Amino acid sequence: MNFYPEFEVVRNDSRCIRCRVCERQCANEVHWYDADGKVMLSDESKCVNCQRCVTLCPTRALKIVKSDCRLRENANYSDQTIKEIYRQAETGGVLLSSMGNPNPLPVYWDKILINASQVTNPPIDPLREPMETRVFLGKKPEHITRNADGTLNTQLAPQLTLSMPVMFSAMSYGSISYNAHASLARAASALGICYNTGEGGLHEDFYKYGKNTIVQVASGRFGVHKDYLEAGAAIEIKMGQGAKPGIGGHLPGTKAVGDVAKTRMIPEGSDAISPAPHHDIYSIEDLRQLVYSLKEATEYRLPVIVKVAAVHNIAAIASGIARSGADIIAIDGFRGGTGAAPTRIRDNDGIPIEPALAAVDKRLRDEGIRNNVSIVCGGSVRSASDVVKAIALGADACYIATAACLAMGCHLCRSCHTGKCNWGIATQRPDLVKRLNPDIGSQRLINLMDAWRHEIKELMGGMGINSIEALRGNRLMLRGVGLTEKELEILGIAHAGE
Amino acid sequence: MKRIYVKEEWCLGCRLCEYNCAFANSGMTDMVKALRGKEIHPRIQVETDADGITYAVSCRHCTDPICVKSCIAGAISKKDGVIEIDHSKCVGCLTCVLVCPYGCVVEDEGGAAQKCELCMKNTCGAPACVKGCPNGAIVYEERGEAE
Amino acid sequence: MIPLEGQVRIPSGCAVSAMISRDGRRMNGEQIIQSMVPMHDRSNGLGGGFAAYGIYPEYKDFYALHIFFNDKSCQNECMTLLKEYFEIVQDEHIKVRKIPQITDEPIIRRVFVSPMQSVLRHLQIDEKELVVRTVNRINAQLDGSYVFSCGKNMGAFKAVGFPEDVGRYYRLEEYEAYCWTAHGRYPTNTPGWWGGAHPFCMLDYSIVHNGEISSYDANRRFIEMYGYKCTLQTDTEVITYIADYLLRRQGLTLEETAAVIAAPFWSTIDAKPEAEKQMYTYLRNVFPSLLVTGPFSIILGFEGGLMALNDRLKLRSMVIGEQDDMVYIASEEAAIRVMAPDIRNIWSPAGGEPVIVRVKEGAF
Amino acid sequence: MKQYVIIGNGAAAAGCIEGIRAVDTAGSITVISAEQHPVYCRPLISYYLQHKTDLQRMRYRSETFYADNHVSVAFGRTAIEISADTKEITLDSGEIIAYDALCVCTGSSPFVPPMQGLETVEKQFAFMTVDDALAIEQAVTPESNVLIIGAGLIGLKCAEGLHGRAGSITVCDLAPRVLSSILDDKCAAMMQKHLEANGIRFLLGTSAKEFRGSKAVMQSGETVDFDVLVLAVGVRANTALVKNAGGDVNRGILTDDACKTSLPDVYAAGDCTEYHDISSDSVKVMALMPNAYMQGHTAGVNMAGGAAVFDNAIPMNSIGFFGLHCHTAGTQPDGCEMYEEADETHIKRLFVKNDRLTGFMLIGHMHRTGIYTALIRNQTPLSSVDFARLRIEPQLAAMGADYREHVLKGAV
Repeated sequence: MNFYPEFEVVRNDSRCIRCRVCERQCANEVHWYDADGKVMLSDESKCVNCQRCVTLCPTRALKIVKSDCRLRENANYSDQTIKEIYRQAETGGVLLSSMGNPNPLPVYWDKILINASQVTNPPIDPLREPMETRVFLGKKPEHITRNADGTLNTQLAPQLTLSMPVMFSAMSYGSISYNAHASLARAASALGICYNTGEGGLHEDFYKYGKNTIVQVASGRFGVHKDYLEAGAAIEIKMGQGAKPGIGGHLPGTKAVGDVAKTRMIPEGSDAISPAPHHDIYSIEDLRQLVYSLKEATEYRLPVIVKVAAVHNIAAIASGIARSGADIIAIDGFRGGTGAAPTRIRDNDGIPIEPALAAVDKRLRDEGIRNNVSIVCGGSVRSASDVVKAIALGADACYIATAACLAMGCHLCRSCHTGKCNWGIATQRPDLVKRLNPDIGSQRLINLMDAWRHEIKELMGGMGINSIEALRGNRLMLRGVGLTEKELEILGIAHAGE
Repeated sequence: MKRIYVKEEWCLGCRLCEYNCAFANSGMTDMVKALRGKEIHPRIQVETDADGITYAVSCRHCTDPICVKSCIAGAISKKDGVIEIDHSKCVGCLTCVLVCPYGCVVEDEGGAAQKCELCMKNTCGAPACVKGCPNGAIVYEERGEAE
Repeated sequence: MIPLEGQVRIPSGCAVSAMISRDGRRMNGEQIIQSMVPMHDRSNGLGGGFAAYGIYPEYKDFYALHIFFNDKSCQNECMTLLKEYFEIVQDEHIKVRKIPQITDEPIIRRVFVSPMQSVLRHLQIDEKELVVRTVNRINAQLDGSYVFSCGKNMGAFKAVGFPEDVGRYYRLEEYEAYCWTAHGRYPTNTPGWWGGAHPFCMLDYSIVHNGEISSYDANRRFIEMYGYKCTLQTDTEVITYIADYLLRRQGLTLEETAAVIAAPFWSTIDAKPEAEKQMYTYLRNVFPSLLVTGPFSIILGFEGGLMALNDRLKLRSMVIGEQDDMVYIASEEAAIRVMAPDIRNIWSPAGGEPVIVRVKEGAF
Repeated sequence: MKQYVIIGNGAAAAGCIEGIRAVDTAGSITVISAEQHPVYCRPLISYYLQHKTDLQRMRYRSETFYADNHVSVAFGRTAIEISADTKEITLDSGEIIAYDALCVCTGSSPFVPPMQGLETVEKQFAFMTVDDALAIEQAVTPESNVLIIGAGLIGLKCAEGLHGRAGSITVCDLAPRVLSSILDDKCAAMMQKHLEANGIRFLLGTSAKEFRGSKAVMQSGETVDFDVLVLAVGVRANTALVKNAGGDVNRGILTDDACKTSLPDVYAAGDCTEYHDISSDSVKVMALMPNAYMQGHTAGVNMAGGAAVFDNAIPMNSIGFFGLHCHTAGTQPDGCEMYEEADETHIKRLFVKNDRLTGFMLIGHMHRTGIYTALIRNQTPLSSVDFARLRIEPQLAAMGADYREHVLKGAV
């Protein structure tokens, strides 16, 4: 069935200088130059609204707008719902999507407000006073011990030291490009934080960033070997992902090219399918075995992170993980991104990160084991204020990936699964990959994190807090607006005005 | 001295540099007015090699510039390392085009010679090609001098 | 309806003062009362109090519980509970002087107790832990009973009113202590409650505090994992528990405790010699949730000494005076000049720099 | 302190001054200038007539050039003798100037073949100097009929310069085509056509046999009426000074790669010299501006004790008429292969022999031709570059990645 395209290319011919940059930059081949009529023409049916042409058009002669040619209005059967049914009726296939859940579900961050000091205690000016954002992730001892001479025994379980409580979340080499990985690795290294390999192994060029690398072990075990495990600063066992809880991953063979296949240790061109469960983990005690297997393999030098999707009984799951020997729990909310996921799962599975985080933090405190593990939360942390709210709810640090992709140029067109990312991020096509210059990509990531760090400091200063640890779990600094009693109770915060 | 260098691994061949150059040296404040409906005469050229690798070429500001030695009008000179053309003196003989081994002196709209002068004579402040390159493939930096 | 203390977080401004004899000389309460007079405007009449060390030499082996009861039935309920775990050595009224400035008084009792050995064996805990648990239980669960002091050979005296009036009320000129601390309160979120006045005590630790800490909920939620209940929702309370947790439960030294509560900045730590750097880094890494931020000046009293500590940025005033064997600490120099008019050696400690004063060994 | 003397005041002399000063800032420099004008390049005189430049802008160097370089110029003086033994020169004024190093930049003079009745022509001019141009400008009126003898570079540039100033312009040449020294038949035909389209009349394969006042009788028998005659048949190198001093001279003063003559400490540069053309591997007079400067500069550096060589000279010309440009360089040797591309508006002829580009002729499309010139000058083996691409369009892309890296990633 033929539809009118979802987007329209609006070209202001009186501004177009026929430089043809749009034509050269569109991997979807939307634009072309007609030499006879000396005009630029376009095929809008191919347009994904990635805005590459709009961004590069030097005379702002282009815009992409949403087509207003819609099916008859129906609050129940939306245009999209109907078209999805058509598509499935035509193909018989599962619908695929990319990036995070775009639906208008509640964003609790936006219903939480942050405190500031007035009169009874002073705000602190981060431009004049030290303002600290360093955090350590890892297990803390229950009791201190002393050496024979009475000094403190400062030996600790392995810790991850971060200059600020934000890390780049897992995105595999394969799902994203070499240059995207290079940008993340270089930025993490310059910033003193970590990035995460995802389940794609670690390209040999990036071993040098090991101190700032979290190496992931997921259900497909792609790219996992001893050197890989030992290369990083921490090992993450991925049990689940917020965008697609309960299912594994799938890298199409078309993306498993060259170094991608080599790094994953799979034949070139073969689909890399990660199973839904780890086939050696069918229960919590199995997880404990894997945690300790990895610790054994790396001589207990590295903290182990267990990453789970935020699902209904997340608090109990986290409690189990905290007792499994894991040093850090990463919780991924349902708005988290992905390079490809079945649409129905992305849009309907899992729960938001905010209540999940609040519930986990509370549960671990109720059980008196909050100090046994650190909590990292992800799944749509979009700004410095989201970070501050997450820390105040109880997180030790946040994972960001969509925001990192945006910093590298992503325009959230949600077409990663096509492999034709015009911004050089979610693609393996060499001509597209080179569009992301890691000099620029890493600098933009650094800029973003610098900006967030400044904002975090400003927000902390406003609260009269000058070190991030005094913010962690400090829920008195938060108030809810427009939330029900139940929501406030789960978030553990008071309503504005209370 | 600072020169323009290309990093071909990052050149996308989009040719924005050519258009930015043409606009920067048009003396106009609006790109559409400056370039619409016109053939551009940029001072920087994007080349494509047999493997599809692209990169932009502009005046190298040679240590021993043959264009300066060849100009019959004495219109080309080197000042603080920058090779520039005095357009009031240029008679359009194009000897410089004939001698530049890198093909970096080109004819302008009016038949006179023009070349990259690092945007020092226009209102850009910094080379427009560098500023406008979307991928950092053209840089303006110090890399030491030739022997 | 205005919420009562314990139902809501209560920030407050304040005045603090302290005096201690390093020789262990015992002094009556006259001077410490007087020291609060020039700082009158730092309080608002909603709370004042004192802690005195070395006042019960004849009962020094017993825990001296100072308790407020709303009424007789509360008292009975509480005493019944106490008797399950402790021998009651002495149970008496705390003598007070009726003055018009102090009204609405509860029943105020002093009970010297000794833990029953059989109970300790049964619960497999030491006697201090038993005292702590019992006091926490009374304060959290027994409505109308409130233990506001529970150390040995020391005691707190506090009430709703201005501190100088509170001192008169409790007849402090009749007590002799080698160390006195005092507090005048300026709360902004309470009608005033006797139990909410300072000092706040746990065992022989007493805290007087001036400030409003911004880390409160981070501190509270952490410390509550370890059996403490922050019933009053005051800074003083949580700081006292932190001190108890770090000093008694974790066995940190006073200096180490100060390095947790008012940790040096990373820039300072990173510039230190390796061994110190490791120690400070370790403490910040292991006890991050016990870092106290926001303005505070606190005086922690304990058996045989005290420690004064400012927040890391020194957002609250605090001055120290030294003369002969005496050390004076106060929010304002004027207070010290009342206690020691001729004093010369007066200085302000840096933010986060603990000032620890110990009475000579054997002198208390 | 060394004493440098330069005979002549053209581009070669300017190059010599700048060459000396690049090495020696102290020595004294004396320039003997026959003309009363500060240094300018001769080809500019046609642009002067076209109003594309003026006397002020024509100056090859700034007004302070001589002062800045501490050069004393004897304007209006000519050298009449070089004494190589005593290292002195004698001026027409009788003054004797000693030198430690001498550079002869005497240039060339118009060559006028014997023509009957030439003395009857009232208004006859050469077209070599500013003074010639000024005189022609005075003589020509909008009604003037101009006859130019010689369809070479000078004659045609003069024709272009006078276009619009004169009533008619006729150019004749004994050669059967225009620009016969640099263009082949096909290229010349295109140029000629373009010139004719702009109103220039040609009489080719014939020349004036006899002049009768304002009438020229051609060898073909045709007569041409004219008011102004310009003689642009050819030039001869001014070699007499060196020859008389005992130096080796052929059609020009013979110089080596260091621009040295056979006389001790005597150098020569510019149109007066004869030197090695690497494109044809022969020694010849190449009266070309870029080479003149480079010779002068080389001579200057060597005179001052430096070490410079000019060992990659080739003939080359950039010339255009009425907007149609023409670039030529190198030679078209016997037995060469020719790559040709041509249409209505342009011609490209590339000459290849022994894996080298030896020369080219381009008309109409001048984009980046320097890349071809460099191939000739550097004698680049064509097997080392992608000549299939290069011949279509001059580009660094076809020169190999190493060369490109060398050129674009560092200073050259």
